Amino acid sequence: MTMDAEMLGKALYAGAVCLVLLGLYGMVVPRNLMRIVLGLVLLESGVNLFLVAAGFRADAAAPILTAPFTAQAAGPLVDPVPQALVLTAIVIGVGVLALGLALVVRVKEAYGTLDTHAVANRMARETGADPAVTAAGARTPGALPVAAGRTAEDAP
Amino acid sequence: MTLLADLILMPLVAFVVGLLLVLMARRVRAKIERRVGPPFLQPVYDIVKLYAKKTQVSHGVMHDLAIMMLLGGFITAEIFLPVPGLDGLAEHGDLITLVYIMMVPMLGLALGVGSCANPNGSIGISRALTAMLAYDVPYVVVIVGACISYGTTNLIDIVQIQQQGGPATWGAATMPILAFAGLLATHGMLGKEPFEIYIAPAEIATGPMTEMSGKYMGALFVMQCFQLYTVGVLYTTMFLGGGENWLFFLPKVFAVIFISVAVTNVYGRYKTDDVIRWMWKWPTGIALVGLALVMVR
Amino acid sequence: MPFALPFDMTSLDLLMAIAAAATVLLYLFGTARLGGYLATLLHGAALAVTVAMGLDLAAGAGAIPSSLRLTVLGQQLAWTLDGLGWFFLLLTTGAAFFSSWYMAGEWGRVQQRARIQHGTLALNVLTMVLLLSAGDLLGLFIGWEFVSWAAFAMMIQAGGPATQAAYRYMLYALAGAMALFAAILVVHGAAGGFGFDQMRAALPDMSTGMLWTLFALFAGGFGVKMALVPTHLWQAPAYSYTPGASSAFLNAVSARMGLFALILSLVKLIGFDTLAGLRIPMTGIESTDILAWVAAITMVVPTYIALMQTDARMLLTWHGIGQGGYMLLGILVATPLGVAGGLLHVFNYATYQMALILAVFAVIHRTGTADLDELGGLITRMPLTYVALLMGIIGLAGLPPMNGFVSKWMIYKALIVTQQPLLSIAAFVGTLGTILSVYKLIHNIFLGQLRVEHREIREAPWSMTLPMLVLAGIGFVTGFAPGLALSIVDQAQAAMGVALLPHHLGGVVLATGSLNMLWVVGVLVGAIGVGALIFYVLGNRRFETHQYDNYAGGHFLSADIRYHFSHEFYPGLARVIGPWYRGWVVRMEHGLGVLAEVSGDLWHGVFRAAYTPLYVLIVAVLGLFWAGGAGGFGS
Amino acid sequence: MKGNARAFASALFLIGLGLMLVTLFEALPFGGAPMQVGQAIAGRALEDTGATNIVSAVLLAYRGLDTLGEVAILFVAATAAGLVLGGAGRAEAQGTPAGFILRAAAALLFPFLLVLGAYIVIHGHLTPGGGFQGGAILAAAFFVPLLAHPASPVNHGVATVVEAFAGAVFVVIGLAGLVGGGAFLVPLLGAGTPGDLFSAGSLPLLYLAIGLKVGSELAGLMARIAAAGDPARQGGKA
Amino acid sequence: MTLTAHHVVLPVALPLLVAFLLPLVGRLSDGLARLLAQLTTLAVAVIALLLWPAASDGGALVSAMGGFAAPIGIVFYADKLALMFVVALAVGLLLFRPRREHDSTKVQTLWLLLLAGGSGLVLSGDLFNIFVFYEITAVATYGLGASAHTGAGYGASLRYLLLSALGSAFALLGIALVYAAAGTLNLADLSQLAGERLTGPMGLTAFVLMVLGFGVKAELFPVNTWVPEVYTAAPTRVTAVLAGVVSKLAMVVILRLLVLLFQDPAALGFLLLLGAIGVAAGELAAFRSRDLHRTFAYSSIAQLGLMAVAFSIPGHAGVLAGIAVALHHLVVKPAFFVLADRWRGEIAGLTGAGRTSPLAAGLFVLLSLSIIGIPPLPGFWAKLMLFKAAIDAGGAGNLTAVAIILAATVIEAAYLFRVVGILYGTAPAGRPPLRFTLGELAPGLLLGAVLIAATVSVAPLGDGLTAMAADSADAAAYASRVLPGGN
Repeated sequence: MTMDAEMLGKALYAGAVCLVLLGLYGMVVPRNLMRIVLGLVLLESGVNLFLVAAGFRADAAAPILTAPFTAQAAGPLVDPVPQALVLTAIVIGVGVLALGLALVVRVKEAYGTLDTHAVANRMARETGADPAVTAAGARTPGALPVAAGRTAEDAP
Repeated sequence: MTLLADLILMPLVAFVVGLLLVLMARRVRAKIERRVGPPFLQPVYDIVKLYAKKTQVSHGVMHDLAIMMLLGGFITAEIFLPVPGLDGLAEHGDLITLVYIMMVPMLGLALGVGSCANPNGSIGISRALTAMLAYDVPYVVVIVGACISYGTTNLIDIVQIQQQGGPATWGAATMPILAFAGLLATHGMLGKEPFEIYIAPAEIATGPMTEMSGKYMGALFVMQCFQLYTVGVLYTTMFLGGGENWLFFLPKVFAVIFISVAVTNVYGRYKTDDVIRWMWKWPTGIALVGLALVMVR
Repeated sequence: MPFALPFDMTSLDLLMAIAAAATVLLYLFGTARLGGYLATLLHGAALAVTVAMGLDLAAGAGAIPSSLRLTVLGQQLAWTLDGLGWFFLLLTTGAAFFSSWYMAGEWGRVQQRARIQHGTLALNVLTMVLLLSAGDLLGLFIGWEFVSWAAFAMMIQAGGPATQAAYRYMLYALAGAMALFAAILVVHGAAGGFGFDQMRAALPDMSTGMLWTLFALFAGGFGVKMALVPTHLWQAPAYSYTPGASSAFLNAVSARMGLFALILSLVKLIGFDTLAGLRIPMTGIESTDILAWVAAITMVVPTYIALMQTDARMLLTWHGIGQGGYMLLGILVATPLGVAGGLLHVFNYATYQMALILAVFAVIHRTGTADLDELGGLITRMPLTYVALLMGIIGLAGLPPMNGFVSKWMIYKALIVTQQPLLSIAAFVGTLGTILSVYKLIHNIFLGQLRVEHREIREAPWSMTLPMLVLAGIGFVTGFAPGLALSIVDQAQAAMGVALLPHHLGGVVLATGSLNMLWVVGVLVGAIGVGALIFYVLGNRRFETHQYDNYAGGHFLSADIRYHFSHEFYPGLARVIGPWYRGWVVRMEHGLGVLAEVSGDLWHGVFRAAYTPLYVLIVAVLGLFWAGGAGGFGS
Repeated sequence: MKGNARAFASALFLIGLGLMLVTLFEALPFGGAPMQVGQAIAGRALEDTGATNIVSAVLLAYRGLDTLGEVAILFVAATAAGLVLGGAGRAEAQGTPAGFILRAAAALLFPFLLVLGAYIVIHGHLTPGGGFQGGAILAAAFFVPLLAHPASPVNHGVATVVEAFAGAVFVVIGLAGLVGGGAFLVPLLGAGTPGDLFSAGSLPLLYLAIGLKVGSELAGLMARIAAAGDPARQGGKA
Repeated sequence: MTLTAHHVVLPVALPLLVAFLLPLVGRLSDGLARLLAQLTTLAVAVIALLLWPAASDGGALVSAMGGFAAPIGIVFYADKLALMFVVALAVGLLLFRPRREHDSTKVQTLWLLLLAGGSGLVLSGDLFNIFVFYEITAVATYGLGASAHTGAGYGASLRYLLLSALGSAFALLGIALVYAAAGTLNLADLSQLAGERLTGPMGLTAFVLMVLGFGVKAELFPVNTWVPEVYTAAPTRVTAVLAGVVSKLAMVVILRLLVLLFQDPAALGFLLLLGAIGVAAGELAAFRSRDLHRTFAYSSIAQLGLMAVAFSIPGHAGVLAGIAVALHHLVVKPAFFVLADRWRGEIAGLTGAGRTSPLAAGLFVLLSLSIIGIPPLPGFWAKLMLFKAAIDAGGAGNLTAVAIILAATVIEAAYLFRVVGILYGTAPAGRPPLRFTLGELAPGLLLGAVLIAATVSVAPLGDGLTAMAADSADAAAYASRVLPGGN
C-alpha cells in the first residue's frame, strides 16, 4: 500500500471519529431540541462515513464495470456491499430526520419552547398530575399554549 | 393404706404447724411492740368465731368456688410437699409442679375477689399479681439454680442429697448466695410488711378481704396458716436439708419464718413500683450470681 | 385401611377430594339455610378420615401416598403424608370442624358474607392438606404459597382495618416465601433436584457457608409465618380483624404451619446433628442456640406486649405469638422430652386458644365490643362462656388442672435437665406474664361491676357455647390424662426421626423427677371437694347479696356510679416496664419502607431526567472500557 | 446538573470515547477489507443480473429486501409526518415571497432538474446513481417552485397516487418471483446484453419504481413541513 | 396453494403491499381501508400458522431472497420461535386495533407497517436487514406514539425518536465494526467466523454498541427512559401492543446476536448487568408511580430486565426461561393496559372501582398474582425456570441477579396489592362510577382466559417451549440449515 493510501485511510477514520464525537457532543450538551436533531444528523453522517470506509481497498477501483464488461478486465474492485448499505443508511437518516422535524414543529406549537427541561417538566405535569388528559380532551394541534415564554419552573 | 394416711395427715399437720407459725408471728410482733401478745389458742379462736357467724354474705357462685379452690389448692400443695415421715405423692409431682400448684389457690382467690365487684378488691388483686411477678422472677432463678445443682427436680431426692453429709451438704452450705436470694424471695412471697402492697389497709381497705366476712374470712385465715407452712417447709426442703425427723425439722421451719417476721415489723410499706424495682434488682442480681456460680461448677 | 375405598384412591386422595368438594360446595351454598350444617358435616368427614389415617399410621404404615402426580417442565411433584404431616393435619381438620360448628349456628346467620367465610375456611383446609403432604421441596413451596394466599383471602374479607392488616401480612408472607424460594434454589444448585432424598444425599458435601445460608433462609422464611420476633408485627392485627370463627381457625392452626415447615426443613431434612455441627467460629454458639434465643425472645416480648393490650382479640393473638416461642424452644432442645413437650404444646395450644377466641367472639356477638374497658361483670349473664374462658385461660397460663401445664412442664424440665438455665428462666418469666394478662382478660370481661347496658344480654346460643365447652373439655381431659395426647405426638416424633419418649396415661416417668397428672389433677379435684365440704358443712347457710349491696370505704355504691376497675389494670407494672417498650422493630419496619420509597424516588428522577443521552454516553464508554479490558486491548 | 458541569462531564466522556474508538480503529485492517462477500458478488454480479453498476446489482438483486425496507422506511416516515402534522387546515401557508432571482430561476431550472433526475433513475443499473439519487433530484425539481412561490397551494393528490402505485409495483415485481415458485424479488426478464439501456432484466423497472416513489414522497414531505409553518417564524422565541 | 419455504416472506411483503396502497383506498372510504388492513393482518396470522407445521418438522424454513444463496443474498430464517412471535404480533394488532377517535387511514398504514417491520425483525437472518426492519418498527412506533395528538404525545415521541436514533447510530456503528472485522453480514456465516474474527475487544465493542442500539426498543437499562413517557402519552391500545409484543421482538434480536455471534462470557456478563439493573430500576420506580400507566410501564421495564437476565444465561435453559417470561409478559401486560385504559389518572382516585366493575378488579387480581409468580399460574413456572437456569449456571453474577429479582418480587407485590386494596376500598360518595363496558374489557378477558388455559395445560406447553428453546439455542443447527453445504 502506497504512502498516500495509508494517509488517506488515517484521514478517513479520523474524520469519521471526529464526526461521531461532534454529533454526540451536539446531542448531549445543548438544551435546544433543534440543535439536538442537528447533532443527530452529524452523528449519522459520521457513522455512514465509517461504514463506507470499512469497504475501501487501497489498490481497487470503483465497482462500476466499464466498456469491455468482463469481470476480469476491470481488475480488483472496491467492496460494493458497504456502499449499498450506506445508501440505505442515508435514506433511513433522512426519513427519521423528516419525522423529527415534524415533531419539533408540533412540540414548538404545543409548548411554545424547545428547551428540553421546559418540555420535560410541562409534559410530566400534563400527563402525571393532570388526570384529565383523556382521549376526548386532547389538545387540538392549533391551540396556542397558555404561557408562551420560559416560566420559572422550566429551570432544570 | 399408708398413702391414705398421708393424704389425711399431711394437711392436718400443715394446718396445726401453720397455726403455731401464725401464733409465733403475732407473738413476735407483740414483743417488738412491747405488749404481751395473744394467748396460745388465739388463731384457733379467730377461725372458729368466723365460721360460727350467723350472717354469711356471698357475692355469687364464683365467690364460693374461690374459697373451695383456695382450700383445695393448698391441701393439694401440702400433699405434694414431703415432710419427715410423710412422703405423700411427692413421687408423682416434682418441685416445678409444686410451684404451679401453689399458684392455683392464688388464682382462685383472685377470681373470688373479682366476682365481689369491689374496686378495692380488684385493685388489691392487681397489686397481688404484680407483687407475684416481682418476687417470682428471683424465685424462679433460685429454683432453676437449685435444680441444676442437685441435678433433679424430685423433692425427695433433693432432701436425700442434702442429708448425705449432714449440714455440710445442705443447700445453704453448697449454694450460700442462692440460699440468701431464696430467703429474700421467700420473704416477698409471704406478702409481709415491706412487700405487703395487696393488703395495704390504709390505701385499699385490706384489698381482697374487703368483701370477705364470716366463713370466707375464716377460709382466708386458714389459707394464711397453710401459706406460712408451705413457704417455710419449701425453703427448708430446698436449702436447709429438709427434716430427718420432726425434732430437727420444725426448728428450721420456725427459724425461716422467724427471720421473715422479724424483718416485717421493722419496715413500712413500699410503693408497688418500688417493690418491683427492688425485687428485680437485688434478689434477682444475687440469685443470678448464685446461678453463675452453680453453672461454673 | 379400615374401610375399603371405591377404586385405588388412597385415604389422602379421599381427604383432598373432600376438602376440594367442601371449598366449592360451601362457596356456593354457604348462606343457604342448612349451609352451616353442611360445612360442619364436611369438616367432620375430613376429621374422620384424618383419624382413620392416624390409625393406619399407628399400625405402622410409615407414609400414606397420594395418587396426585404432576410432572411439569421436568419436575416430578408427588404428595405423600407421614406422621409429622398427619399430626398437624389432625389439628387443621379438628380446628376447621370446631370453627364450622361454631359458624353453623346463629353466628353464621348474622354474618353478611357467610358464604365467603365458609368458602375461605374450606379453601384453607385444602391448601393446608396440600402443604402438609408435600412430597418434595417444590411441592412444599407451592403448598406454602397456597396457604399464605388462602389465609390472605380469609383476612381481607372484613374490609376497613382488616384490609390494611391483610396487606401488611401479605408483604411479610411474600418476603418469607421469597426467602424459601431462595433456599430451595440453593438446594437445587447443590443437589441437582428438589426431592427430599436428593437434599439429604447432598447434605454431607455442602460447604458450611451454604449450610449457614440454608439455615438462615429456612429459619427466616418459615419464621415469618410463625411470627418470630423480628417479623412478628403483622400477626396480631391480621388475626384479630378476621371475622369470628375464621380468626379462631387462623389463631389455632395457621401460624403452626410455619412450625411444621421449620421442623420438616431443619429437623427432618437437615437434622439436629448437622445443625449442632454448625457453630459460629470462635464463640461455640450453635445455630440451634441462635434460633432458641429468638424463640425465647418471641416467648417473652409478645407476652408482655399482650399484657398492655386493651382489645381482647389483640391480647389473645399477641399471646398466640408468645406461645409459638414455647413450641419452637421445646423442639430445639432436641431431647425426646423437649421435642415431645414442644409438639404437645402445639396440640394443647390449639385446644385452649380456639376455646378462648370463640369465647371472646361470643362476648362480641352479645355485647358488640371486645374492648376490655367497655365490658365487665358478665359472669352473671354469660356463665357458660365464663366457664369456657376460665378453663381456656388456665390452659393458656399453664396451670395444673389443664393440659397447657403438662407441655410447659415438659419444656421447663427439658431445659433444666439439659443445663440451659437462662432459657428456662425466660420460659418461666413468659408464663408469669401470661398469668397476669389472662387474669386481666377474665377480670375485665366477666368479673367486676356489670354495666347498665349489659343487664339484659342473654347467654350465647348453644351452637356457640357447645363447641367452646367441648374444646375446654378436651383441654381438661388431655390435662387429666396427657397420655392420650402424647400417643398422638409419638406419630410426629417418630416421623421426625427423634427417639420416642416413654410415657403412660398419666404423664412421664423420669429419673430426675416425674409427673403423673392423674394424681395431681385427681388430688386437686378431691381437695377442692374437701374444701366444698368444709364450706357447706361448717358455718351457716350463705345468702347472696346483689352486686350493688357493696361497701367501698364508707361509700355506698349505686348503679349509676361506674366503679369497675379495669383500665390500666397493672399500673405499677406499667410504670416500671413502660419505658422498655421502645418499638425498635416498628421503627425498623418503617425504615425499610422509607428506604424503598427513597430509592424509588431516585429511579423515578432518573427516568424523568431531561438529559438521558448523557447516561447513554456514560454507559457506552464504560461498556467499551469493560469490553476493551475484558478482550485485552490490542491483543 | 448545572449547564456547564454537564457540558464538562460530557466533553470528558467524549474524549474518552474518542480515544477508545481511535485505538479500536487502529486494529482495523484499513484498505485491506476482508471482502468475504464483496469479492464473490463483484465476480458474479454481471452474469447474475446483467447490471454493470455492481452497487445497483447489490442494492436491487442481492440485497433487494434491504431496498424494499428502505423504501418502506421512507414511506413510514412520510405517513408518520403526515399524521403528526395533520395540516388539513393549513391552507393559508403564509410566508414572505421569494426574491426575484429565485422566482425567475425556478421556472428555468424545473425542466433541467426533471431531465437530469429521469436520466439518473433510468441509467441506474449502468452508471453510478439510481432510483434514490434520481428521486431526490426529482423531488428537488418539484420543491423549487414551492420555494419560489410559498403562497401557492400544494396539491398532494397526484403525489400520493404516484407514491402508492410505485410502491405497489416494487412489491408486485417481488411477488411475481414468488408466484413462479422461485424466491421473493428474483431478478426477472433475463440479464440482456450488458451495457445497453434495456439490460439487467427487472432491475431498471425496480429502480424506476423507487425513483418515482422517492421523488413523490420527498416532495410531499418537504411540502408538508413547509406548509406546517417555519418553526423560526412561529410566534415566541426559540 | 401449497406453502413452500419461500412463502416465509409473505408476513413482510403482504402488509407492505397493502400499506403502500392504503392511502389510495383511504381516499375512497375510511371503512374500506380499515377493513382491508384488518384482513391483511388476519391473513398474515393465518399464513404464519400454516407455515408452523412445515417449520416444526424441518427445524426451520430457510428462504434466500432473490434466489441468491446464504452468504451473498439475504436469508429469511423462520423457526418456531420467530413464527410464534409473528402470530403474536398479528393477533395483538388485531386484538388492540385503535379506538374510533384515534383512528385514521394513516394510523392503519402505520399499523400495517409495524406488522411488516416486526415480522421482518424476527424472521430475517441478515444483520443489516434486521437493522432496516428495526428502523421500520421504530419509525412506525414514533408515529403511533404521537397519534394521540396531544402536546405530551409529541414531546414524548420526539424524545423517544432522539434516543432511538442515537441508539440506531450506535447499532449501525456496531454493524459496521462487525462488517469491517468479518466481511459478511449473514448471521449463519458470521456465527462460523465469530470464533476467530469477533472475539477480543473488536467483537465486544460491536456487541456493546448493538445492545445499546437494539436495547432502546427492548427497554434495557440506560436507554429505557423513554418508556414511561411514551407509554403514558400514547393511546393505550398502542401502548398495549408496544409493551406487550414489540419490545419482545427487539429482545429476540438480542437473543439471536447472543446465541449466534457472541457466546463470550464478558458479553453475557454485560447483558446480565443491564438486565439486573433494569429489574431493580423498574420495580422501584413502579413502587413510587402515582398512576396506573406509569406503574405498568415501569413494570414492563422490569419484566424485560428479567428476560435480559434469562438470555444472559448460556445454554438452552436460559433461552427457555427467557421465552417463558416473554410469552407470559406478552399475555399479561396488554391485559393490564386494557384495565389502565379506563382507570386513568391518580391511583388514589380509583377507590371503590372494584365494586362498580367487579370483573375488571377480578382480572386485575388474577394478572397481579401471575406476574408476581404465584403457583399454579404460568408466571410462577416462568420464574422457576429462570431461577433454576441461573442457579445451575452458578457464578456470583447470577446469584446476585436472583437475589435482586426475589427482592424485586416483594416490591412488585407491594405496589400491585396496594392498588388491589384501593380498588376494593369503599368508594367516597358522589364519585362517578368508572364502569367498564363489556366491549372495552373483552380483550382483557380474552387474555385472562388464555392465562387460565395456560395454567391448566402448563405441562404440554412446557414441553413445547423446551423443544423450541433447545432448537433456537443451537447455533450449529442454525448454520447448517442456512449455509448450503455448510462451508
